[in-house]
Amino acid sequence: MTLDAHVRTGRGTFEADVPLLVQPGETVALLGPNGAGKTTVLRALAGLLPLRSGHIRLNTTWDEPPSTFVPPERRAVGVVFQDYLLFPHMPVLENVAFGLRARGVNREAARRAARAQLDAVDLTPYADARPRELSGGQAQRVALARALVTHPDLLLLDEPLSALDAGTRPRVRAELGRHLREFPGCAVLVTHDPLDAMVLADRLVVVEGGRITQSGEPAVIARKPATDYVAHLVGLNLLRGQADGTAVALDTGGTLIVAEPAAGPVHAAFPPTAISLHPERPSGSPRNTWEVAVAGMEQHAHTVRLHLDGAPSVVAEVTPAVIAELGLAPGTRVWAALKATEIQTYPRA
Amino acid sequence: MTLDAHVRTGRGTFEADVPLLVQPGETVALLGPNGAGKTTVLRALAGLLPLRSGHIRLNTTWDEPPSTFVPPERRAVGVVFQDYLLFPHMPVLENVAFGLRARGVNREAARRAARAQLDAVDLTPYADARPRELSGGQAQRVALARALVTHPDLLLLDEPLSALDAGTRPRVRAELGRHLREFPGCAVLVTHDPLDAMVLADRLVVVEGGRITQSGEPAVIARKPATDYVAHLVGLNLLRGQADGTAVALDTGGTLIVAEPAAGPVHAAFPPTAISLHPERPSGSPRNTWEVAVAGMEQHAHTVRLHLDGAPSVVAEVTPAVIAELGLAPGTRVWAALKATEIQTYPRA
Amino acid sequence: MPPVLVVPAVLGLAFLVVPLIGLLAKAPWSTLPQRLTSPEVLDALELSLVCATLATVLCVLMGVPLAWVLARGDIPGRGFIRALVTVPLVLPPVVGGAALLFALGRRGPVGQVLDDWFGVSLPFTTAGVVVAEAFVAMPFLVISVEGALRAADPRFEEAAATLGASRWYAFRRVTLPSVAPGVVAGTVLCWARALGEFGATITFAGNFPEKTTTMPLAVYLALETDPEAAIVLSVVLLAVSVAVLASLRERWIGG
Amino acid sequence: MPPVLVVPAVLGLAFLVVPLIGLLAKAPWSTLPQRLTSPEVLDALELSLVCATLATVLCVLMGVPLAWVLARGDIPGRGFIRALVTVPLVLPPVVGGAALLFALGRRGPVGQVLDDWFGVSLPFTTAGVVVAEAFVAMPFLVISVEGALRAADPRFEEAAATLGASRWYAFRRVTLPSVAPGVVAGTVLCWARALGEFGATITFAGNFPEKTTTMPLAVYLALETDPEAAIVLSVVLLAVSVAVLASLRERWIGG
Amino acid sequence: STGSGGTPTGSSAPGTGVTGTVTVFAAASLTESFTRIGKDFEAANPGVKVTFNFAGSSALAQQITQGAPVDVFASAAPANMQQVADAVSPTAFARNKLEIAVPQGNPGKVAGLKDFADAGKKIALCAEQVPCGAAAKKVFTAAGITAAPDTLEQDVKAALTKVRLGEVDAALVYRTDVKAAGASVEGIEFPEADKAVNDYPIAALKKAPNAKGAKAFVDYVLSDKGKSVLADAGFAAA
Ligand SMILES: Nc1ncnc2c1ncn2[C@@H]1O[C@H](COP(=O)(O)OP(=O)(O)OP(=O)(O)O)[C@@H](O)[C@H]1O
Ligand SMILES: Nc1ncnc2c1ncn2[C@@H]1O[C@H](COP(=O)(O)OP(=O)(O)OP(=O)(O)O)[C@@H](O)[C@H]1O
Ligand code: MOO
Ligand SMILES: [Mg+2]
Ligand SMILES: [Mg+2]
Repeated sequence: MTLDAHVRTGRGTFEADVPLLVQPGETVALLGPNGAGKTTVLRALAGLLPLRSGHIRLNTTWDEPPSTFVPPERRAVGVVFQDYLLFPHMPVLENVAFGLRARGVNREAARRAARAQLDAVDLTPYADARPRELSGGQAQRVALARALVTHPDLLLLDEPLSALDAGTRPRVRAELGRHLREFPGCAVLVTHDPLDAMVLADRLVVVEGGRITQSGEPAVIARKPATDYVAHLVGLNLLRGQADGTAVALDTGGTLIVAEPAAGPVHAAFPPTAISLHPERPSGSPRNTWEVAVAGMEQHAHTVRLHLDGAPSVVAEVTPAVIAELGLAPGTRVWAALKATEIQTYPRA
Repeated sequence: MTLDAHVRTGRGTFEADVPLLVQPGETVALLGPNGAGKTTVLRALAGLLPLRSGHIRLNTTWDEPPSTFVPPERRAVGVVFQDYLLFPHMPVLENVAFGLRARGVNREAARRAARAQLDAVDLTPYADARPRELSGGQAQRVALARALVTHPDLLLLDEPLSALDAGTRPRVRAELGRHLREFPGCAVLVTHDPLDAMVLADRLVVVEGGRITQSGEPAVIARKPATDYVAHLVGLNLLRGQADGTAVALDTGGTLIVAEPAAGPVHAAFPPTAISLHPERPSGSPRNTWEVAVAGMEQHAHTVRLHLDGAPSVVAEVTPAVIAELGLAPGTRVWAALKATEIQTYPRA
Repeated sequence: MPPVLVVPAVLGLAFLVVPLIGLLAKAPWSTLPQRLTSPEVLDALELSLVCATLATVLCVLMGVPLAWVLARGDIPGRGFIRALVTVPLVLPPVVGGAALLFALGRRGPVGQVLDDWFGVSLPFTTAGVVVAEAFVAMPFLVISVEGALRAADPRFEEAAATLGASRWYAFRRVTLPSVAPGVVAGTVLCWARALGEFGATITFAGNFPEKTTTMPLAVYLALETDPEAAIVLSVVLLAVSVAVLASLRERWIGG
Repeated sequence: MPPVLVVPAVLGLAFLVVPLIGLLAKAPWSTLPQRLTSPEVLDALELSLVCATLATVLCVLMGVPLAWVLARGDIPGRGFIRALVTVPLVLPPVVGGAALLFALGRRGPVGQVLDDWFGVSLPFTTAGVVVAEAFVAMPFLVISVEGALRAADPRFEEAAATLGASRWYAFRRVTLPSVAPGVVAGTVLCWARALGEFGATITFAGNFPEKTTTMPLAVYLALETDPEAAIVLSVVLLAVSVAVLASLRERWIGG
Repeated sequence: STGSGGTPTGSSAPGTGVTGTVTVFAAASLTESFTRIGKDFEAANPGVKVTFNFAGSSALAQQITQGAPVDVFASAAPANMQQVADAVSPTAFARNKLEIAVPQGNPGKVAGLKDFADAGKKIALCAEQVPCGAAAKKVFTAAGITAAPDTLEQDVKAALTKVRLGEVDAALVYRTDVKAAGASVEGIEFPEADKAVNDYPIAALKKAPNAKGAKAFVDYVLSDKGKSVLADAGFAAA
């Protein structure tokens, strides 16, 4: 059930040429500036835009011009559209149940499943509302529920969380994350939010101007962003570990103290700017201090990115002045400090 | 040209009761969870949803049931809708020129102004495209240009930046900020992004369940969030100052070193988690260290918010463990440290 | 509301309504009740309503799919097919009736097949009335439904397809409800046209009381002999159709 | 494409086309060329095209605003007004023509006013043909445009209003273009119906060559004595209307 | 054989042996008179039912040509009868002649046929293609008048309607029509009318499903009882 695609297609004068390989159970995040072609790729995968050349295979061949083209309804896909596209004349519950009904599930069972899914996005009270009676954020959550309820082989999510408020977003993100981890298919997620990308996806693919400019695991990309756009976008440290209360034992060694207690496998994320560097072990509020060695330095516009080896290895962002003051050079050993409150944790598989 | 409104209206079973006073030149950000009534309030102000009671006045009375109701086309408003609502059958340039043409500006002048506005949102090459040929983010920028081009007395922006990518967003945000500062009317901005809110708005109004739960200047709200939702949402320190290179002389005293050089009046923003506290002046990377006195403490779920008096006065967020270790209590004097790279600066008026 | 729209709208309404008032003014109101209850009138009225409704059902069953194929299908010569569909509109109804006789009459190629194989003979039967009315009325349905389909956003059908809906399922559950107002409008046009149909009916189905004499035929005959009666019959036809349309449409559209 | 849609669509198309083929089969093709070039045929054809087009223009000017008021206006008794608009559809055309005479004829109240004030007399004139055709055809336009307007998303009009567009400006620049397919469909229906109109025309405007004898009138009279000539005339009418519709519609809709 | 050939549908009338349904296609101008004759015929032949199809003579002729199952055809003009190949010895059963019809009070001050040449008057005639128009043409030829009509109507009733409504000052219609129109129309007789007398032929059809019934009905129309009904309607005897 691997998605093996080489999307070569276009709309108008725009052309996309994006190879994609998504393993079963894997989630790939597609990132890129406006108009980069992310939605175009998703439409091609869904079967809404035929390829010009290349191929899309998942179990069988879905699209391979000129011989094969499987229409969308015979691809096991679920799509969350950027503008939701809820059916305006159906109540919310019917919208969510639609995919099941279309696949022949009986009305009662479909409604039951739809209700459960609505519950997961906190919209149970809106089951009987019409889409035009929903707020923007509510509509987006319905669209998400509608795509998830059929458990498709390939999930395509076009900015599924963009309209959600800051309070709802972590909850829905966690629910989406749980869903993505549990389900055995492939998922492709378009997002502008680096945190969504890093937390939800196993791998990032950065698209610019219809071409892939970088791809890889979030941590790897964050450490070696190929372009300024990527650096800006994925400038997060993302570590895996096992939480036990406020202590997270990291898979790569070391322990982080975090503010919110958790249990079990988690992601711990913090921006490179959160790491401060000290010549000696600092005292004071930072709960986490550990010794690191400078492994590499990159000059950016006004800042310097430091790759620091230690337990854990992290990326830090500092001003050039710091480099001079602390005399940093590859190999220099310094103390890293990181406040517990700077670290966000998210449950993982 | 003050907007004096008391919006009492509803849609279906939902009821909103939101008093709003916006001074000329002022921008108010409306924040709140999904379904809180933000769009509802904007629709009432635009004249798309009549009041049930209350009033809306700007220069003259716009709505005051049962006597007065000025229809939308005779209110000098500009609206960016949450789902853009670009006219599908018109090219982008015509969409942007529409408001001017509707107000009787001749075709040539309208096109010229529209072209300039398109330029400001980086979409000049798309002037002749149809809306359905745009990506989501491009469409949103066109919607923004369309609303701004008429220089209305009242600007209503419903999440105008939500679909923009991380690279475009700061540029468009800065352009929007410049526009908002320059124009003499009132602006109401709905957003889920605290940074947009803090940087673009002079005042925040938090709406929950159709009622205002808190309102005030960003810095004040950030210091005293009334609810957990607000605390989570607006947990930013926002300071004003004059930048000269990487040094920002703060209006309230003190100086901050920042990473990106700037000149003139700026906002400097950083999260409370970025402040670390030390018993003695810390050495190391943090470019900014200054002495503060604990003025107050608030226990939140897993963290403690500290109000710190000093130059500048700031809010810090630390774990409860820090309180014990540093023996913090109201009046305690400690050293605050803040990395230059943690501070984001935005130009101001 | 802008006068530039309201003034022509009022003019338009007046243009349609003034002749009706003229008609009502000429109606012999005093003798109306007894004329109304005459069995011929009731028979003709019943026949008209039944046939128009059956014809409309026929048109909806065939016309809506045809409209969909024209609007969405990627078929060659679509413009020509669409124009063909419009033809029965342009055909003077009497000629349309003659054409039906040529094709479906006892001597027509299709009529002979129907007769030989199924023993069905359409001319001069109530079924023939339904066929004649459907022939004349179907283009109205097809063309207005196609117009509505073309104005509808096809992206909802795309969304349905990604949810696993076959084109037929998407058509039933998504497309059709979203163009409901257009379908209702087309159905109303179709029904009304069928109800008022005269020329094709009298030519193809003849004018047999209780079997094929619909209201318009009765009106025509009455015009020959008793113009006042013709006016009464017309007024009855109008009243019934206004009542049916006014009560049904708001309900359909409200749904 | 799903057979459940294609099969009825094909049936529907066959139902409309088979009688036309029957008609074509009966046409006296050998004598067709000389009949075609006869001045009477050309006169009638020209008159038909001119009158149908003028009637359509009249209908569009009054009918589109009327449709808009019905679809968007917040007026009491809308259901009733809408049903009134449908009435001329149901009226047998001959009765419609009589109703026009009652109102606009020499002795009709409006007709007298027109005569006394403006010296205008409609019966037996080409203008009368246009009026009769417009009366019969306008409901088709109104109802299908209203259907399209109801299916259109009113939020675009809201957006236009917030941009300072008066309802009229928004109507012209936003509403109308967005329902263009529906308006085109309605216009086609209206034009075709006007082109094929017989009963109301002959009753209200009479039948005089070069002035009021449109093609359907010529066809009807030819049927009485020379059915082959009637078929020829019908075929000409059909060919011209198919040509006009096929060429224009794709262009309008493509626009 | 009286009554012995009865069909299951009903008993037969004594003397005629007629049973079942008789289908009559009759010109629209015969609607009233034939409806009455039909009732009388049914009364005289219990168990027999007469069904009428009233329409324009030419439409009827065409329907018969296309194979309509019909027993009797009564046309308003011999020409239409001739179109029907299998009519069995058509017989004229009534005749009609033209009369000038003017609106009540004669507002156009029409005195006679010569006023039809006055372009200042509004005049309606039947189109030449229909029987009353053909008759009018004969009349004008006989009188040496070039008529100046404003409209050529599709049938005689349409011409009469124009008179009734006062839309025209005069029209040439049948005597029966003037009679049926009652008070709203005044008739003016004129001598040339005799030059164009219109015969109404009736015939049973060769393939009549009910041949006996067809013959009986034709006979009844030609009988005195039939003639008196027709005379009441204003027809002259053939
Ligand atoms: N129907 C169309 N016809 C022509 N060009 C199109 C069409 N749709 C999209 N485009 C163009 O294709 C390019 C890629 O669009 P796409 O929607 O894939 O971008 P995206 O990466 O999803 O951007 P966003 O983040 O803004 O949604 C854009 O430049 C857009 O203008
Ligand atoms: N047409 C309607 N009929 C009935 N209820 C409605 C209608 N429109 C909105 N509502 C309800 O009103 C409430 C407020 O909606 P509103 O759109 O104002 O929320 P919002 O604050 O803009 O949310 P979001 O951030 O998700 O856009 C919601 O609960 C919504 O379900
Ligand atoms: O009785 Mo006719 O056949 O209408 O002239
Ligand atoms: Mg996109
Ligand atoms: Mg909203």
